Amino acid sequence: STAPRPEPLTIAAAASLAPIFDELAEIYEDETGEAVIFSYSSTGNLAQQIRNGAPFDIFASADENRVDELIAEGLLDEGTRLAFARGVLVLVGAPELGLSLESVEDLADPIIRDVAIANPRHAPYGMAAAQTLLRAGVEVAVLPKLVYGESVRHAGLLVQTGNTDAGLIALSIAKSMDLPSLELPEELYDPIQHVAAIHSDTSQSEQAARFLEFLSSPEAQAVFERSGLVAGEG
Amino acid sequence: MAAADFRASFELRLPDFNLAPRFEIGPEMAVLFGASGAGKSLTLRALAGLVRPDQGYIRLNGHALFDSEEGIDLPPQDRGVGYVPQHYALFPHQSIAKNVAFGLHDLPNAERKARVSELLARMRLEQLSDRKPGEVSGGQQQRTALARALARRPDLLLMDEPFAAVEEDLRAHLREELLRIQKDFAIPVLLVTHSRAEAYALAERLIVISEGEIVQSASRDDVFRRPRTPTVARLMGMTNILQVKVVDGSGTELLADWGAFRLAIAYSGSRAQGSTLTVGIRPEEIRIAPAGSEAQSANRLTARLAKDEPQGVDHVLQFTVDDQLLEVRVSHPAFMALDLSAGQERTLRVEPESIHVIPDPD
Amino acid sequence: MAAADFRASFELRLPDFNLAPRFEIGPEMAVLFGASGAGKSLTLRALAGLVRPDQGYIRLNGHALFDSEEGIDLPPQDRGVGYVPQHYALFPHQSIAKNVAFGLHDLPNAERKARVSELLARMRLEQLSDRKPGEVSGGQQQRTALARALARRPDLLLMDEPFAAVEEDLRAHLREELLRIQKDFAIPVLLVTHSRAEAYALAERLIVISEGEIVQSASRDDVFRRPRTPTVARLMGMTNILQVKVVDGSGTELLADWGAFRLAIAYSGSRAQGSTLTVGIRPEEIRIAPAGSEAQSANRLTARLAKDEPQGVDHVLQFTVDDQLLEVRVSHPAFMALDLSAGQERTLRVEPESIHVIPDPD
Amino acid sequence: MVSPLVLSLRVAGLATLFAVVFGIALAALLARRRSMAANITDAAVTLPLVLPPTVLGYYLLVLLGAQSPLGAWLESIGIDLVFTWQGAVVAATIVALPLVVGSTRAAIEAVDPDLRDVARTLGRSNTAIFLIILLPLAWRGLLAGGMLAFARALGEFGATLMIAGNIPGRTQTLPIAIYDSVQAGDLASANRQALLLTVVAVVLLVGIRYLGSALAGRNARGRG
Amino acid sequence: MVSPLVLSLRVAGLATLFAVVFGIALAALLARRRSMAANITDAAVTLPLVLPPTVLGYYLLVLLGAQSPLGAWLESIGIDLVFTWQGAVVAATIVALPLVVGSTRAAIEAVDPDLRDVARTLGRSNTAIFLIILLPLAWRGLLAGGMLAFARALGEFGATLMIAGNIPGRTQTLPIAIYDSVQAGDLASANRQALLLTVVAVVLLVGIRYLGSALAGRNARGRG
Ligand SMILES: Nc1ncnc2c1ncn2[C@@H]1O[C@H](COP(=O)(O)OP(=O)(O)OP(=O)(O)O)[C@@H](O)[C@H]1O
Ligand SMILES: Nc1ncnc2c1ncn2[C@@H]1O[C@H](COP(=O)(O)OP(=O)(O)OP(=O)(O)O)[C@@H](O)[C@H]1O
Ligand SMILES: [Mg+2]
Ligand SMILES: [Mg+2]
Repeated sequence: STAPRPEPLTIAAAASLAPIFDELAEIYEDETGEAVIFSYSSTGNLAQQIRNGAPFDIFASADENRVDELIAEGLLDEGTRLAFARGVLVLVGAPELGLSLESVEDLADPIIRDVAIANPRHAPYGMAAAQTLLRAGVEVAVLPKLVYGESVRHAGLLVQTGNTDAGLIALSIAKSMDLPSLELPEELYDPIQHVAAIHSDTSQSEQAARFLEFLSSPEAQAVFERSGLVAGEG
Repeated sequence: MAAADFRASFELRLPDFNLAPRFEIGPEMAVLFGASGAGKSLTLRALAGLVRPDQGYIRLNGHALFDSEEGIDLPPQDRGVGYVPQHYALFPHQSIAKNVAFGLHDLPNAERKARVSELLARMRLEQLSDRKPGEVSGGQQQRTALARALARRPDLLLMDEPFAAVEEDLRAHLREELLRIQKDFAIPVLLVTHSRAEAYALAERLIVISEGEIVQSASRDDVFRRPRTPTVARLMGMTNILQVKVVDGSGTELLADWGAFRLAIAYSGSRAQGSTLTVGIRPEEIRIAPAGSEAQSANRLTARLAKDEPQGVDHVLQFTVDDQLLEVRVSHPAFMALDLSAGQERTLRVEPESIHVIPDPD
Repeated sequence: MAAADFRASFELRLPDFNLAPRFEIGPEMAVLFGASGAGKSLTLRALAGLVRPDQGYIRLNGHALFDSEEGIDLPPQDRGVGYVPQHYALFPHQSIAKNVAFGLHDLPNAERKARVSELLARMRLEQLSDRKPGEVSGGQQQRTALARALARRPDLLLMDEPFAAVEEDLRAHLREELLRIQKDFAIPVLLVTHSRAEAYALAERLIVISEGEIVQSASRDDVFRRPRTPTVARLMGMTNILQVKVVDGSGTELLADWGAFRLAIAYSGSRAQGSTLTVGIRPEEIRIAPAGSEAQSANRLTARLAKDEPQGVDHVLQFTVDDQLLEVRVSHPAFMALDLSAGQERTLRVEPESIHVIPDPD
Repeated sequence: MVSPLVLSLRVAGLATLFAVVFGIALAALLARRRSMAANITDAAVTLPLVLPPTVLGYYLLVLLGAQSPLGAWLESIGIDLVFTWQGAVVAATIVALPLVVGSTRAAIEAVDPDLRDVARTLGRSNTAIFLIILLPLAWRGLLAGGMLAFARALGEFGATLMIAGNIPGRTQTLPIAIYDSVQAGDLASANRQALLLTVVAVVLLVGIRYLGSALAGRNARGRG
Repeated sequence: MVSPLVLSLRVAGLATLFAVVFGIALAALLARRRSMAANITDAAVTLPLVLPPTVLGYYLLVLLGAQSPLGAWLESIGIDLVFTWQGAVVAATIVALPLVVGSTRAAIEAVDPDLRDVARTLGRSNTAIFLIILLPLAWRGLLAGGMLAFARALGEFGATLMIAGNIPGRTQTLPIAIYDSVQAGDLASANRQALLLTVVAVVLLVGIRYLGSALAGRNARGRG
């Protein structure tokens, strides 16, 4: 239960969205004069925090299942559910390796010793990476090479620092790390929907709704595209 | 019988030790004497309330300090018992004066100061009142610990081996001081030692403890002269404990046989003929006759020297009599005069008064 | 001049203390004497190599232990110097024997054992070899520390206040022992004390330190009888330091005026008439004439009793002579006989031999 | 809006204070005790060291959150620990506590037990004995524990992130800000902030050491 | 495949061993030193306590990773720390180190400095003096430090996750498994694993305490 506060909107956002939302916040503030504050953490943490009374007005997740769970529990308002963007899974190789990875099947090549993905147990990009390997039929060859990052950013970091030869990560991360990347066919993984919803108990539902509206605006969508996300389903 | 000021009778069971002392003492200097590990320190700690007996009672001037039946167990704070542990345990970061004042927190300021000054003066510590315990001598430390314990005017004073860290040369002096203090305060003082010489020098009442039990508690002379059991006898230095068979128990002297030898024993009681008797003889009360003396009359034994052990200024000689051992102690000049060497046979002589009947065999 | 065995001349600057001792000693018992805070302990620590002087040298038997110019600074390990700090610093968790053996690690096993046995025997510690330091007396601890320091056969022995933790009654005995050890080992021993009595009892050479500097270093009697400066004089117990004006410096006795009074002073040198001279008089060398005596001839002063301070078995009396103070010490019986009370006037007398000329004013 | 540095210092300062006070009390209770209850308490105090801070934070969140009876009660009396800097203090106190207890307890146990025993026969309460005798003689261990606690509280992040969240200006301590920068891919900021944290920690730790030795040394000089 | 529990015990055991050995050495170097170098070393050792483990892990990853000269050199001599349980040992050792140094240093400094000084005049090396005199007299502090270190190493998670990754059967320690379960919302597993970790930690810590007191007490009984 959040007490009424004349304070800025507080948005719980998946850590992988951090650089993108920081940019959006500036535009939004310029436009509306309303400040927003983000509390970034892993999706799992944020979900637990909301369950235990966190005073967030909006939950923006890279994992639609978590949002739906919280909607089912009555903590988020179903009517406000908004899929605002979609994640793109890419294949990256360690920069100094000089390999040109052309498909996910290349990961089976013995020259690739290890592959970083986010932990499929709780990170949506990890789940997508696992699906990809399975659907491409290389899971048997690649499974022993897998290294799980704590988050998709950690997986990217492992590739960027040369500690793994390759990785399956988010396009947004690859862009922010200047890693050359190869987009993978969409049919290899279920869509990585980024979903937001407003907290049922928020005292600032009007401002919150305004922010969600802004997420669907062409300006915001342009930022998403530039950062490596695909525009939401609307 | 006049009520004793202090009585204790309790049992305390530890994993591999059982302590069950039982004794009473009046306003006197009592010494708890026993071998290392006999339970002396543990007894003091139980009396002070620092360890809890399993059952029994401890009563001081009619009040129970501990009573398992009545469910009484006063904490050390409320016992009114002064305690001086073995190494004094002075508070190293506090001055001598603060150490003494430590237990006087509940007195008004002026009274506390007066009490501390009085005690420091009594113990000749005034000059040192601002020094730390580490900066004064062992004897001064001991006096500080005593002053600290006496400051609260306890009804009983317990001291554990108070002379262990003090020079031999100083001990006689400190013992006198302690005896004077006991008289002045007129409270029971129970002092622990494992030194026979110290026990002898200090004790009015001597309480002998062995393996956790009090084996004798009586006046010092009683215990030294009439040890009740062979254990006490040995602790009191009667190293020769013999089993003899009564031949004639009716006369003024008791006649008994020890192996081939007949002994006359000064003994006022009577014993049935043929019964077995335990007697003790101090090694220094056996005389060695010069070479060539006869060995026929009573209280003369023929013995062969088995071993010679110099001990300080004395010699402790081990003689075999038939297949039994007798220990004899002679001074170094006497030993030289006797011109003894191992394997030689000599006649030993013991006065009937030097053979002590020990009433209760262990 | 025969080369001394040990010479030191160095400077050590601390935030609020400047130590700059300079002295030499032979294979003798030297005492470093000074007030609390004069720098005695610090000097020993510098000699042992535990603190590093800023400049100067320390030389033992011709070898430099420290020399700032030559860039030499041997670590304590390599100095061959035995050190006994103030509270002995015995290793509390190791037995007496292990303490003594600590510095003998580089000897073969058998030799090490022999050396330890020899030292324990010499110090009468054999019986205690397995005890921990906490379980033996202060004197025994001192002997252990000495044995430990001597075990390595050092070329110099340093001891810091070795009798502080020992009973007054025992000190005389231990001092003798120490003097004997010094003679046996025939090495320089430098011992620190702030007790005048101790310095007197022990010193062959007496080195007086004040505010970090050596103010006099000479034979004990020289220092006690002929203090070189007022500071030394005061430290040696000459509490009366007077400024007098020479009237006639040509005779066998020097005549000088102190205020209204004329003093005859036993002095072999000569001093110019009208010059100022510093003299010292011990308080116990001033006599008090009985009431009613005359006060005209030389070395008689009329004085008024200002204060009476009992000190142990003596009385220290403060007299005013004109507006100056004179301290006089008399024994308790003499004091009673004099029947003195504050405000009374008396005649004081000093022999010419009791007035000591102090050559160098501070 | 409070800067992460100021917030960190406030949280770590208060947490150290609480950890030292409770830690001393716990060390006093546990020293030389061999009872079952003492063992369990000891273990319970050590747990915050063993459990991953995030997990600890999760349990704290559940325990103190709005849905728990305790959390509800606290809220009813006006104490709001979840998503406030006060919550960060609670988290930091709990993680720092075992460090104080561990080293203080060891230092107290190193004090000759006879001192305590004698003091008891002299009529003083256990509290007085602890404060006048044991603690002054154990000051080095206490100082070490306090320093470890302060460092740990200053760096606390996992449990804090969970219970207090990552709200800039309200609950974003310096370590959380560093996490944030790393998440945002802004490694330059992260390095800068980590350097700031490091420098502040070093300066303060050296300061605590000097101050602590000076203060404690004065009270319990002896020959220590 | 190694179970998380076994892996945790192996990592924590080795890390404690290393932390104790290095920690003792560092405590020896730092005790009673007031020099600039000592202060900097002291601060450097304390840093793992101040920096969030994740950040620390990130720096370790960069320092020891394949692209760093150090990492390349280590790899050339066959030591692979990234994504191996050996890497987890390195991370746990580093985070546990300050706990050993802190409390051991305090205990060593509590030993009468005259003992060390005298020992030096007796010709023994500083190492011998440290091992024969100082350490036995400081055993309680060392034991406390060792216990804190073991607990911390057992619970280490943030830095380990960064450098050793989260590879089930290879580098997934128990704390990482718990974290995993909490993130995945599988609270039942998390609770089960946390309970296991707790019980193991409690049993082992109580064991270390008994064993440590017994062993150390034998060597350095005195009156302590
Ligand atoms: N706290 C304890 N736990 C277990 N056993 C103990 C304890 N305290 C003492 N004991 C045992 O009790 C017995 C008696 O010990 P105590 O210290 O009373 O002996 P003592 O007569 O004082 O000997 P000493 O002359 O050597 O001081 C010993 O066997 C000892 O091991
Ligand atoms: N390590 C140090 N740092 C700073 N000052 C010191 C140090 N050691 C000693 N001093 C100062 O040096 C002076 C001489 O000290 P020292 O211990 O040598 O005196 P002492 O003559 O031995 O006195 P005492 O008779 O009281 O033992 C004192 O003023 C003391 O404060
Ligand atoms: Mg005992
Ligand atoms: Mg000194």
